[in-house]
Amino acid sequence: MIIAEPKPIDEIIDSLKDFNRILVAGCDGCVTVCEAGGMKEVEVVASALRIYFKQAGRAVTVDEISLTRQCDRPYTAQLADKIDQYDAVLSLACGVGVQFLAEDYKNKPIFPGVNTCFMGGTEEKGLWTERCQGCGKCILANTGGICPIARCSKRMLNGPCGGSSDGRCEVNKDIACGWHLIYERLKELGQLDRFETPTDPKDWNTSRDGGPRKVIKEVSRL
Amino acid sequence: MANSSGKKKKGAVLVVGAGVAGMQASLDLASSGYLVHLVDKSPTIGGIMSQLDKTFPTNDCAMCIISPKLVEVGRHLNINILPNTEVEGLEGEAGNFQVALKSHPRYIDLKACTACGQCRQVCPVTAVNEFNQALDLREATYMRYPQAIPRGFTIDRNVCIGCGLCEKVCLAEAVHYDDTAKEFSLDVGAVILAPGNEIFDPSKFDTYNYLNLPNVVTSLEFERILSASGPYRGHLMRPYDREEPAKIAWLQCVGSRNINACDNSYCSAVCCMYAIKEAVIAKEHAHGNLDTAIFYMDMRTYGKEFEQYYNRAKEHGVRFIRSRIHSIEPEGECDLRLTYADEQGQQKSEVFDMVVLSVGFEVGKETVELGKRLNIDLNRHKFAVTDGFKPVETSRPGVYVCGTLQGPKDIPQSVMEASGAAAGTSALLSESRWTETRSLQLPPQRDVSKEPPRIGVFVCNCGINIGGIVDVPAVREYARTLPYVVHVEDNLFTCSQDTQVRMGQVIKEKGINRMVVAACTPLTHEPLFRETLLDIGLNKYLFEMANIRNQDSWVHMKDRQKATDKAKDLVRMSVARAALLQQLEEQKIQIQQSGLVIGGGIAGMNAALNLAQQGFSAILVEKGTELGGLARCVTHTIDGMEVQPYVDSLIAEVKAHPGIKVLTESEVTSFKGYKGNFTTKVRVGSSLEEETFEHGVVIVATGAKEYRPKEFLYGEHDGVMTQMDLDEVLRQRGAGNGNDPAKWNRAIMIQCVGSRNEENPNCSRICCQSAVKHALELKKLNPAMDIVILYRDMRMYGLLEDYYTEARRQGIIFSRFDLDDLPKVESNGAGLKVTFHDHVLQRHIQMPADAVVLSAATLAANTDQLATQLKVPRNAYGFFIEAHAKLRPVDFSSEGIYLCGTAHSPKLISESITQSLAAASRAGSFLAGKTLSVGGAVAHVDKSHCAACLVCVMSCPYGVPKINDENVSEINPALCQGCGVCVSECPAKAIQLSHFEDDQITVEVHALLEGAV
Amino acid sequence: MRLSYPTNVKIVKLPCSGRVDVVHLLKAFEDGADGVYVAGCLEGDCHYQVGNLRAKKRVAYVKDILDKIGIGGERVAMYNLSAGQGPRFAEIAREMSEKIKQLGPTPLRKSGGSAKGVKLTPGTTKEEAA
Amino acid sequence: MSTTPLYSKLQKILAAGHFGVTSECGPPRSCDPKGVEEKARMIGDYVDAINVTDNQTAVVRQCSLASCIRIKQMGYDPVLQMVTRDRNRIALQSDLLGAGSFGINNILCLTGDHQSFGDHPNAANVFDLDSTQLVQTVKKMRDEGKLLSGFELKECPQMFIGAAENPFADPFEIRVSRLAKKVAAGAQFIQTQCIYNIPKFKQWMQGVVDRGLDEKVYIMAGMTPMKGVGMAKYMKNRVPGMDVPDDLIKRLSGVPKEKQAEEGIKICIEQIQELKEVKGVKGFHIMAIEWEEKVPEIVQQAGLYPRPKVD
Repeated sequence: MIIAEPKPIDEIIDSLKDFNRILVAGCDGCVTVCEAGGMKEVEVVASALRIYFKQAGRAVTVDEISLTRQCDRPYTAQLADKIDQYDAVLSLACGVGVQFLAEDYKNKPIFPGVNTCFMGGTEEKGLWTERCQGCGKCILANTGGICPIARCSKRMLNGPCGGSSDGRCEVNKDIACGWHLIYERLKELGQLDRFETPTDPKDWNTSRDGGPRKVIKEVSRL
Repeated sequence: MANSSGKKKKGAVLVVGAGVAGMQASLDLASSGYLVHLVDKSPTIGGIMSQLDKTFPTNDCAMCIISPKLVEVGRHLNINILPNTEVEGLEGEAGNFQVALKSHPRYIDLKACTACGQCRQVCPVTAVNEFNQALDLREATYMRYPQAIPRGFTIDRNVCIGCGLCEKVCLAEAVHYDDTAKEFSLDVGAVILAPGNEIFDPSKFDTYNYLNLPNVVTSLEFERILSASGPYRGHLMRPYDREEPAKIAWLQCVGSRNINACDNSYCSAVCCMYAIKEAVIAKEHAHGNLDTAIFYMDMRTYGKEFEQYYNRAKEHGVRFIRSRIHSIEPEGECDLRLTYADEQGQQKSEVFDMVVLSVGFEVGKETVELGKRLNIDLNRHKFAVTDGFKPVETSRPGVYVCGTLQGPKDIPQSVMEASGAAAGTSALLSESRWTETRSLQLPPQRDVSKEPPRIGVFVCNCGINIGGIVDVPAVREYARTLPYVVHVEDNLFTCSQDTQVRMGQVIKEKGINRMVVAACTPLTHEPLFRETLLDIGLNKYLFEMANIRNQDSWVHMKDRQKATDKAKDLVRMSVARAALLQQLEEQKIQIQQSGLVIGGGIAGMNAALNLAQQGFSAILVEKGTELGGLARCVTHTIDGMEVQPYVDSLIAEVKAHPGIKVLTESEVTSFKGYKGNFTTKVRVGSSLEEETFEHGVVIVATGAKEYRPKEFLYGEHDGVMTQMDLDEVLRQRGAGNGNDPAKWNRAIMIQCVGSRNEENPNCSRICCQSAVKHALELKKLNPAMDIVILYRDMRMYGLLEDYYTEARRQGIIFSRFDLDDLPKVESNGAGLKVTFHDHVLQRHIQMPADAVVLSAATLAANTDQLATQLKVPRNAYGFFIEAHAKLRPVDFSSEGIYLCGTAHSPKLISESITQSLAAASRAGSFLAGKTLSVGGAVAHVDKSHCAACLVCVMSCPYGVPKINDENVSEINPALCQGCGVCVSECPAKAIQLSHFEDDQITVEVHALLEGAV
Repeated sequence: MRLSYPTNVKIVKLPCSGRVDVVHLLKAFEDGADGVYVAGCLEGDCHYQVGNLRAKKRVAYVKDILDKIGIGGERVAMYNLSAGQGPRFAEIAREMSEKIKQLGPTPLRKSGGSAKGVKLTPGTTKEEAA
Repeated sequence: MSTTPLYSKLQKILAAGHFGVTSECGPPRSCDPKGVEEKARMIGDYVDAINVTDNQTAVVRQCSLASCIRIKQMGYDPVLQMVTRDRNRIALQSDLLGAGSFGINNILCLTGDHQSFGDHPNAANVFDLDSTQLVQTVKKMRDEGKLLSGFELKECPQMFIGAAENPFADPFEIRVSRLAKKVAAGAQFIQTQCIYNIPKFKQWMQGVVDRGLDEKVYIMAGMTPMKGVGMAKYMKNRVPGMDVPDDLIKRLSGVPKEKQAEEGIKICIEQIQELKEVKGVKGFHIMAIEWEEKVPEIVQQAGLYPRPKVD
């Protein structure tokens, strides 16, 4: 899923301080699961904003809502009958949701309430880690199911570098060396022979480096 | 089955003594369908445990953990508490006893007393407060401690001057100076004796100078000193100058182990642990670095994980000095000089600020008299005589015993015995289950869910407790102005019986559908008012209490106006919340009337047999080909009981009982469901056939095994054997086979092999007695034989001490060794030689030996698979972990699953039997309910908003939420404990806790702060 | 034990401090509370095993928010005590009241601000929700 | 390995069977032209080639290529160090073409330290290629005369291709495979990480020899003299992938502070002497960090002076 984290409330206040009618809009998708932008966070952020505005002597309306997904138009459309009552929307969805709202409601300022971080999974309660950078051309088949692009700090395709020790990355002891993991896994799978073949330079065209991407599945198109 | 006189057995039980054992026995029996008369000579229940500060080994606050039990006993419909009462005589036989009782006057009528405390406030008399061990004072009109049950005062007429003040202020008219003793009799089917012990009085001995030196205190006094509710409010101080001591010594075995001529000869079984606990807790209390030293003979930390507690204490800097004290002499104004000889016989002395005497147990004179009146046998130490295979039965059929009257013991052992005694009783009287119990007959509930709120507010004066401070009429009139309020009134005592009746009428007449009582604490009174609602057909959740007494009038006495304002605030909050309260349905679920017992050793068989005798069916699953377990390797117990004939008869009885299905060579292959309704698949026999069983409870009795030593030439030399091997050698000799121990010139035993070391820090509890048992037997075989027992601490706890004394009398040599200087065993061709350090001679000694017997550890059986299937926890050493080490020793924290025997920790056969009966009692009292009420104030999921994010699954401390087939979270109301953690974690706000929903909480806050901004 | 403490302390009863939600604490400040504290069982003694530890983290979270929005994190606190510690309860009540007195009334009170809001669902309009 | 054409002086010395000697100089953190010149002059006659670091430890310095050109123009042989952290394949190939145009003919291909260690931790990194792929790229340009895109070059860079290897990094058991991979990619010489743990290095070399890799690639042992016990401890605890045995720290702490530097040099020389005897060691790469003035002394006392002449 997309992993995000709540923006500091002072940063949110800074972006909203000039508005009088604000809607805080959560998303029931990924950001709910990573505890960054679901209904719970909507309530927290909205309450904090109201406290702030009250102590600032302002009469501001801060309403709360959460949409099924902010990355699908039928759901973003659910704001259509409400949006006129607001000067600004704080979206707690990932960057996709914020942009969908911005595209759908052209004359409304939409502000992000979370920092969208990466594609990852839940390691334990309150801890999420990155697994994929969406390079558009998956190489996991060759690397024991562990992605060196997402998990090696230097994105090496022929790792590990000489800096790791005890299986930890040179950048930070909290980071497992991705190539150490790959090595262990290939050993487990009896595929260590793959380890000695140099991997050629990668074609990054399918990644972000190729510009904003789109996926078309012809059979699915109507 | 009727008894010999042909009469049907009575479904009522008398429990004598309302300490922790008596309470546990009462709760088990009352829930099992028997009417319990719980008698205690004191005005309150709770016993000694209520006086303790913290309890080992969990360091739980004793009052915190006992007070829910007190409340449960106090509220139980089928427990009739008879305080201030003594048993005068017992006639009849098992199943049909007539008990003669005498109630001493209390001078305060418990039915009328509301425990408001006005009487105490005005009492001019001061008397010694026994509860605080005479370290402070109380009034003549008193309650033993604030949480006391029954909730009512007592007048101590020994000190009362009869001034009449309390009678005057008591608006409930509960004070009766002319109260007299009452004699009456009860018919019961069985009796359980749990009168407890007394604490040894150290003033008998000059050695301790207890009466003359104020800073010499008993351990119970020290408990009160440490207690937050004690005389010093939990500040560590010594009595003489109320200064914080910097150095405290504990003296062990005061009154135990025959230290002085007229001490008791037995070990009191608990003092080593409580002394360590007190030292550790005192260190926590101290502001500086408190120096603590424990003077002891043997450190007897033999219970489950006690040894680790001992080790941690050493790490915390508690000093342990193996020595006996000669004397305590005053030093300076109030310090104390201890003179003692160390292990090498060197005379030493050290000055302490304070000395704690670790006093032991003894059976009180009154208890001895009671025993005589009830015609039960007491042994030479005055403890009740029991049979090792029937550890909770006294010499008189139908009279059971538990707790310290049976022998000195700690709380968990007492609790187990209490449940064990209840199991015996329940089996005896099962034909009369539910015949004498009371139950509530309630009208059907009116559905108010569609009605707008109509709130009735009842404001209590509580005599003058509230009305004397708070302007109650003003509060009442204020309540009238609040939204949805349709009726207000104030009462002198809202909780009095007549008020309850009238409230019911008003509620009906005015169509009230939410009730608010502004009075005292819901902790004591909510059940009562909820009952009032139930009586008139309203759901009990439509009730809210504003605590304007404990949270207002009592604590803001000095400012009446502010107290009145606060009362209004509290009422406004409660009314606002009441308007949002919803009626909650509790569903009844049928409980399968059977239990699955896993493990066919002594524990499992006893558990299964007792369940069956209670009238439930049992499925006994044994992995091996035969029943019997580890007991098959024991010939007799230390007290000479033959084990094999017992096991044979037990097996025969189990197999013959129609209620028990025995499955040998069988294993659990899958397990699912929840308390009351489990489904288990068992692979039966050598075939791969699986049988499925539906059952309501599970009892785990998977046993343990003896450690196979890797040390001391075990397995390399024939002369080296474990205690269990020796048992076999002795048995074979009986059959005329093999190595004849009678021909040995010298046998050397080594203790703690595989125990109390780095690999296994636990004490195995039973090996000291195995060694002494076999040593005595060898001595009998060949009185000329030299027997040396090399030990670290001889842990002959409780009455086992007698055998230790006997062994020494017979010339068996005991020599101590340290972990860092283990004995050495070498082979000498056919013979063996053992080298060890002698502490008295202070040098190493080498001795030849014909046999070296290793007291090998008792280790947990392999239960990896079972633990995973049942999802029950085990400790690092593979023993199962009970729900609470102190008060729930046979329950797992997952309800409906129980444990017993050596699967819990190493223990003696008699202790295993006790625990297996206890497990059967706990299981039986659950099954006896037949149905289970679930729901109420539990969490529920709004499926449409659930993101299946697993946050609830991860955060629930009980592992209840599951993602179901519909891919949303599902919380089983039968398992939910209602803590609300998941509700406050749910990122989608898809979970709410009934009765504590977000809006029900925030509306209170909102009402409180109305108009603040 | 009847030990007096300031009248301005009022208790909202919950089954466990683990039921305390970040939102509950914030709403109290939104409604104009000068201070809020959570009283949970002693650490390690939670009747529901971990509720008080969760509450502790939530209180810390709210502290951070209050600091950032100009209310001040010291207005919220977590205390742990057992049911047997009556004197400690009174002491805490006094301690917290004293602290709040020193801080003065919540800045919301004198500001004259009146921020408000409702919760909408995608199907309802604001009027319906209100 | 002698069948390939000989591109540089260093390669020729190694191919002739002599111990090769290289050292390095780090360019200054300014436009000052003198820094590199002075260092090169100090060591130039004592080594066969001078490595120029490429923004080492991710700290911005004068560019490696410019410094290499300067050294080349002074008449010494530079080894162009190139990291893939800061430039993509377009920039890297462009620099290689530029280097080729100046006759620079030694390259050391590196991935580079992570930018979080340097003076611009907020920078974006590139890592379009890694070190092994850079080796492949140079080889392709040199041997096939093609850019990665396949574009044919009229003039190709004539490079003696080197790579780095750390015999001590974890997991140890893959270190020989890692080397094999770089050799397969086209590495002709290897400059190792600083060696202090001689037994472990020998163990690695044994693995290299067992695989016959010493016949395919010149292994130059990396040597860095310790200035004192403080530096030894720092290297042990702070520098990623460094293996400093306690014995060495003990030996340094055993001498007075003012004598420790001298002791460090002595140790370094002893170790070179010892490593000369190890099969497969073909030369030494002496990295005297900000202590270049000691290089002549080390080279002389280790019996590696004078340097052989080749044409």
